[in-house]
Amino acid sequence: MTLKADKLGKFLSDNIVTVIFLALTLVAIPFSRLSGTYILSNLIDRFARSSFLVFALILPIMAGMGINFAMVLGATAGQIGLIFAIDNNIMGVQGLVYASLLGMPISILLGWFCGQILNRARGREMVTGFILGFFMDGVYQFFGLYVMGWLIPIKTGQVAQIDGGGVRNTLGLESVRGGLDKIISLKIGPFAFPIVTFAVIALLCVFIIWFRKTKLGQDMRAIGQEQGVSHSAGINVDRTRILAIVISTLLACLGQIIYLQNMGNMFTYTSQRQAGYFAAAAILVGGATVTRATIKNVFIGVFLVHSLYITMPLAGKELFDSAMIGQYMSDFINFGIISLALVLHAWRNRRNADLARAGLRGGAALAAAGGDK
Amino acid sequence: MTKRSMIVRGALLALYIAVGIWAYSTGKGYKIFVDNTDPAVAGAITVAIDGATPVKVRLGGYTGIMVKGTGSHRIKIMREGAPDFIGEFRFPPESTAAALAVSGIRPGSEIVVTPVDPETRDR
Amino acid sequence: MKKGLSILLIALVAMALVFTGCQKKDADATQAAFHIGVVTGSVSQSEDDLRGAEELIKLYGDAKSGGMISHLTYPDNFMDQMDTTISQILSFADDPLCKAIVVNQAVPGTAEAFKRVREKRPDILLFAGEPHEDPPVIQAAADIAVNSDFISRGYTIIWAAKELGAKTFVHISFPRHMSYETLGLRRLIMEQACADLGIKFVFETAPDPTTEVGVAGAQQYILEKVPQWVEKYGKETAFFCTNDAHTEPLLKQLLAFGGMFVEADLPSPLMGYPGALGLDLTAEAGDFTKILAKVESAVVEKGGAGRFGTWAYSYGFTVTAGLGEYARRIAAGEVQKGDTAALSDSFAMFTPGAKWASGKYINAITGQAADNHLLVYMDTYVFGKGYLPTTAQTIDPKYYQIKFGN
Amino acid sequence: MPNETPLLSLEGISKDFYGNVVLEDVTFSVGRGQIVGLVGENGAGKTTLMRILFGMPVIAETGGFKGTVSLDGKPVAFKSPFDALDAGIGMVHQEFSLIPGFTTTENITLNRETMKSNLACDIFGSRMSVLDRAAMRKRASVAIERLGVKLDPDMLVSEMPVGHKQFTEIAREIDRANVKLLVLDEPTAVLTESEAEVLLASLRTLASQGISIIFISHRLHEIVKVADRIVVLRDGKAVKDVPTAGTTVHDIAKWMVGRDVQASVTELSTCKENTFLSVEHLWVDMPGETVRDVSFEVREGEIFGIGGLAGQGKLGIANGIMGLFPGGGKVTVDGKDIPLNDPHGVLNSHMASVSEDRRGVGLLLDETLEWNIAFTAMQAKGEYLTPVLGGLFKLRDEKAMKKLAEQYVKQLEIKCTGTKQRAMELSGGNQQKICLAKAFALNPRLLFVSEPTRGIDVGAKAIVLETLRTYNREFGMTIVMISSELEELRSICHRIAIVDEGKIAGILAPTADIAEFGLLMSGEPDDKNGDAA
Repeated sequence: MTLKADKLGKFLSDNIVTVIFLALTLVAIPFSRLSGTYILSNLIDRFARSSFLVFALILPIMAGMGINFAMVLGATAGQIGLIFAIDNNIMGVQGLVYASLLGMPISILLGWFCGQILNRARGREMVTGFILGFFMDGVYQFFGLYVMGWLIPIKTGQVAQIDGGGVRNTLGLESVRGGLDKIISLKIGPFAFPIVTFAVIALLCVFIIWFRKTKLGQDMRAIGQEQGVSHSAGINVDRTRILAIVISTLLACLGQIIYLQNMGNMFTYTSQRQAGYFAAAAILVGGATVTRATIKNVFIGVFLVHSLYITMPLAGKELFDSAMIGQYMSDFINFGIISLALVLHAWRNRRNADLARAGLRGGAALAAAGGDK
Repeated sequence: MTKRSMIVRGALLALYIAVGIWAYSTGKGYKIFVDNTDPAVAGAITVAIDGATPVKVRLGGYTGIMVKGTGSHRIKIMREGAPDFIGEFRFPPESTAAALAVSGIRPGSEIVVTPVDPETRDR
Repeated sequence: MKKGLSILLIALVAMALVFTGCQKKDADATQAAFHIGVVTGSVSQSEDDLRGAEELIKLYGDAKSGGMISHLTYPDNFMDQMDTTISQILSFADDPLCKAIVVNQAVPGTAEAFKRVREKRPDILLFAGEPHEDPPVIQAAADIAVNSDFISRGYTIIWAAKELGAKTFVHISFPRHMSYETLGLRRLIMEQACADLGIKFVFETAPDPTTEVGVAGAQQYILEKVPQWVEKYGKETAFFCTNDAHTEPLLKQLLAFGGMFVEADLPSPLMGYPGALGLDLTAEAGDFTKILAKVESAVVEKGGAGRFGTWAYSYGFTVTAGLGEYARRIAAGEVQKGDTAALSDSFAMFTPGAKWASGKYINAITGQAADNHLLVYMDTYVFGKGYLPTTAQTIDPKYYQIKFGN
Repeated sequence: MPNETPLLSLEGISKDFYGNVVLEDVTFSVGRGQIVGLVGENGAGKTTLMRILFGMPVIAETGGFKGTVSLDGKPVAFKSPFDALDAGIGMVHQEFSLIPGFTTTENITLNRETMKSNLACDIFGSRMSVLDRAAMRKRASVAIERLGVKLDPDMLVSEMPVGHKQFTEIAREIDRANVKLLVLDEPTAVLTESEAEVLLASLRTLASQGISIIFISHRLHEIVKVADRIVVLRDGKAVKDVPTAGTTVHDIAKWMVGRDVQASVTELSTCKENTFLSVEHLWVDMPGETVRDVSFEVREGEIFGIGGLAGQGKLGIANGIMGLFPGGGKVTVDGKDIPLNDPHGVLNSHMASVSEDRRGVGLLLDETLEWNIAFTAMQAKGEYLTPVLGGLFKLRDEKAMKKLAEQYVKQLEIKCTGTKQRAMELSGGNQQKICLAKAFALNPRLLFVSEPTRGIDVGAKAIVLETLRTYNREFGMTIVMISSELEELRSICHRIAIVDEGKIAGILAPTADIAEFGLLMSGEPDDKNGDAA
């Protein structure tokens, strides 16, 4: 009996973020008064939109670098690719392929740069990545507002600012909108399944499963657990960490392109910022920790976070009679969950240290037991 | 680096470039300005190119529609009280925009597409 | 264990979905014939827009309790959360009774949301107030988009200034604003109108409050500069600024040192005046007739009669309420979609005493007019004098031909 | 065997770190299939010797070494540990270098995995190969078999008993294709006795397969049991190099600790009979100095010494009682229970401590001597503070602080330019005196002193020890002194406890035979347990 309770307790404490989120969602769904079909069809759409981005976080977590907030760099690369695709007026799926081909080398370069920095900031990867994201904002704005337009001429009026200097604040992605989603869109009842997007996501899952089996994947797992040991075993720790970040950045680049083709609209200078927060929230809600993440975490996380995003504003309106409060609640939950997960991570580390310490108590525990009898 | 891996890497690079060229050449968008200035027909027409969402063109006006790639395109013209017209046309090579005058279209005849400068028309 | 969690999770959510599906039907019993979805900013983002929605609820009832209006807000940081904006708007499409959606202001994401609504429910009317997205984008998505008429007002503000007796017109702005199509073009029109009406046009630069100077620094600059400007250009000078933060210190100094003010960039009795006059309007919140009366008496007291103007009603408030009313009239079959006179009429319903006029949006580059993009403006109210017949003026078409930028 | 070329020979190895001689002309050799036991106290030079053998970069960075290392008769000079591994020398560390979330197999084959190549390798290099888990498992099984132990190749290291971890490490070394020599550094330190037995047996098995082993341990009976030859290092010299046959544990212990200098036993104060400090079942989680289960009693007015090798937990005892590291158990001072894990509460119990980490914990390096001396008293007891505005807040009483500092500067002969000098500008010995002054300023009845003479010169050492003695004699202060220097303890303490593996191995009188201390430090079962004083 106690064993069972213990097990449940451990299960709950290990999955507390997921459980809290599930509970919130279950409360929010009936209050939102939204129909099941609406929520589901929206979920399908959002799933296709954002799960690729979340996958970008798996490898750095595996390599012990925590949540890669610097994936914003990859998203930026994807947006640069898209800017060129729009400016050159490449339409449909070809436009997306074109954007990817341009974005990938940029993201590899940025990822390599980011990896170098993170290697110099060991143990503080997450906050460094965060700051790198802000830094990248500046570089990207310089690129978008100065380099584009003055050094690289913009061809299309739709891309250029009115005064000709740089890229517009908002970029309509009409020509590539749904470029991937709508190649084959399977209609089942009220639901539309973007088959090709799902296929791409499935392919990525297969890649990640395969990658875990490779030597590089094994090395990442090793350095993720014990950098010192891996180093003394001859694994090039620095290089492996850089590779993890490079792949993550590359995936973020592709993920952002998939995301934006679904959104159909791009805020040239701010869209990339959201990528990091959302992906982090999703993977943490899915039950990942900053040291462990699986494909399953991604799926559960995307599913739950979006369920809440869809229902919370309306549920808030229903509960507090104010649409604003629901809106604030989603914001609050979004960032709250990241904080909670990070705090829990620290707490878990301490608990594990406590457990390990319990093993030292040999004599004292015996004495205590003896005293009881 | 072994010879084999050099070949494979070379092939990959070639593929990369080839895909880029493919995306550029088949994905490049061109603008077709559909003019509805047919004195014989009074009223608006609805035009759909390559199965895209139909667009309404009012009488005396024109609408710009994006098409993907040069090559041949299908056009469907619908107007009230008349049978739908379905035809094909080729986009004039080496131009970025072209005008298609609905007035010139008669069943069976070739569709006339003339290159134009996009800057003088609606973007 | 893990697998169990996933299955449990999915099962629970599925149950919840089924549950809501059932509940839905019970709630429909006492509904109005149709619903209008209204999306505005929150109180902190744009209060007037939200008050307009509350006015509609007051008139037609909340859909939750059997009325007609269901109101939602878009996120405060809408630039970062386009996702949420889209799903807020899209959620109305889930309501089978929904016949129209009004979004004011149509923040980025509105066009995309409208496209998605249209894919699901082509029967829903989609109205966008004060769109942030590029005109061609929102024109393609919305049934009607409404902007404040920056082109016509380029002429009417100058006209009104002349009516007030101004000899000089000072336009205060900064480069960032001047790069915006709407603001930059209006300046060119104003310059032209000044030349035509015999008024001297002056452009003065003030700091951009979004730079490191900050709002406080920008306002300080205005406070210090206005007395000098009044001295330089004389008291028969009308001032105009493009930035909201500049408005309050400008009004304050003009009331103290002389000078004129036709109307603000986003005119409302609440724009600048309460702060400049130190008025407490909590008792009058939401009632524009009372607000106007209180502001008017304060302006007259300071000697500003006949020299200071505004729009008597909030633009944001009227657009939300007016578009809602217009949507209701169309959905109820009272008027036809595309009847611009009915639109002006709907707007005027919320602004007793003032008339509205609308023109079509004209593409600045091609000169083509858009059928479904309307630019609206209303009569200017001059404190101590009453309404000017602004909307009755005919505007020379040449002003619409002025082009901006390259 | 003696006629063949030895597998490894070390000749005339000398090494100094900036003039501080650590190894002096060490010469010995290891034959094929031979097990050599290497023993010595902490600081005897074992670690440095192994670093030289493995070509650790730190050696080259500090000026290299003298002498030659030859493998198979040929002189070698490894530039990095990886060179040594390539040459067939494997090292098994005291701390496990294993990946906890990996299985036995994954750890044994770590970074030497069997791989299957694929197309991706041609593009991105060999690291894209897929691991051949079946082949890896087979290799691991072979290595385990060679060791002659039972290990589950699929078990996660984090779930293994410690013994299995140790075997996994050894298996990893012998999985190397050309392994000739294994160096095992304290492999049995964390093992239970029965696990250690199995390990020793498997070492013999490996030796019979022709693998040479250097076995470093302070468990002398294990050395005697398993080694063919024994090399004893003391103070950087190889003092003995003898075959095991005919050597007893007692002999080795004597060689290991015995120094030429005779401890100068001075006259001790007489202490009272009542128990002043009693510690029961204390455990302390101090990294590197874990205390597992320690019980002892100290009488009032006694100087109680605690000695033992580094890392065995002697430092953890003081830090645990003072509440600086998490711990548990029962501690009473003068009949009153002391709250653990509460550094502030402890200071109110007439106790003070002088930390071994002088520069880190002990001193406020940037502050004046006055500040440093008065600081703890001020924080803990609110002394040297004058209430202002009816006690609303308090100001430092600078005058009283200066007076206090001047008193101790004089008393302890602290060499400084004045009481306003900053602590960091003093020499190590004088800093140590400041630490003592700081503790004395609390007027404690019980004082813990950890490593009071570490890193200070001989003169300062004498003054520090004399100060302790004086305070003990004249104020009846009870002192618990923790030190790695056995002579020092023997010269000042009434009784000396030796800590081994987080437990008290035994308590001896300072006059006891030096070999007995050595035996206790080596964790040898001792029949003379109990109070010898």
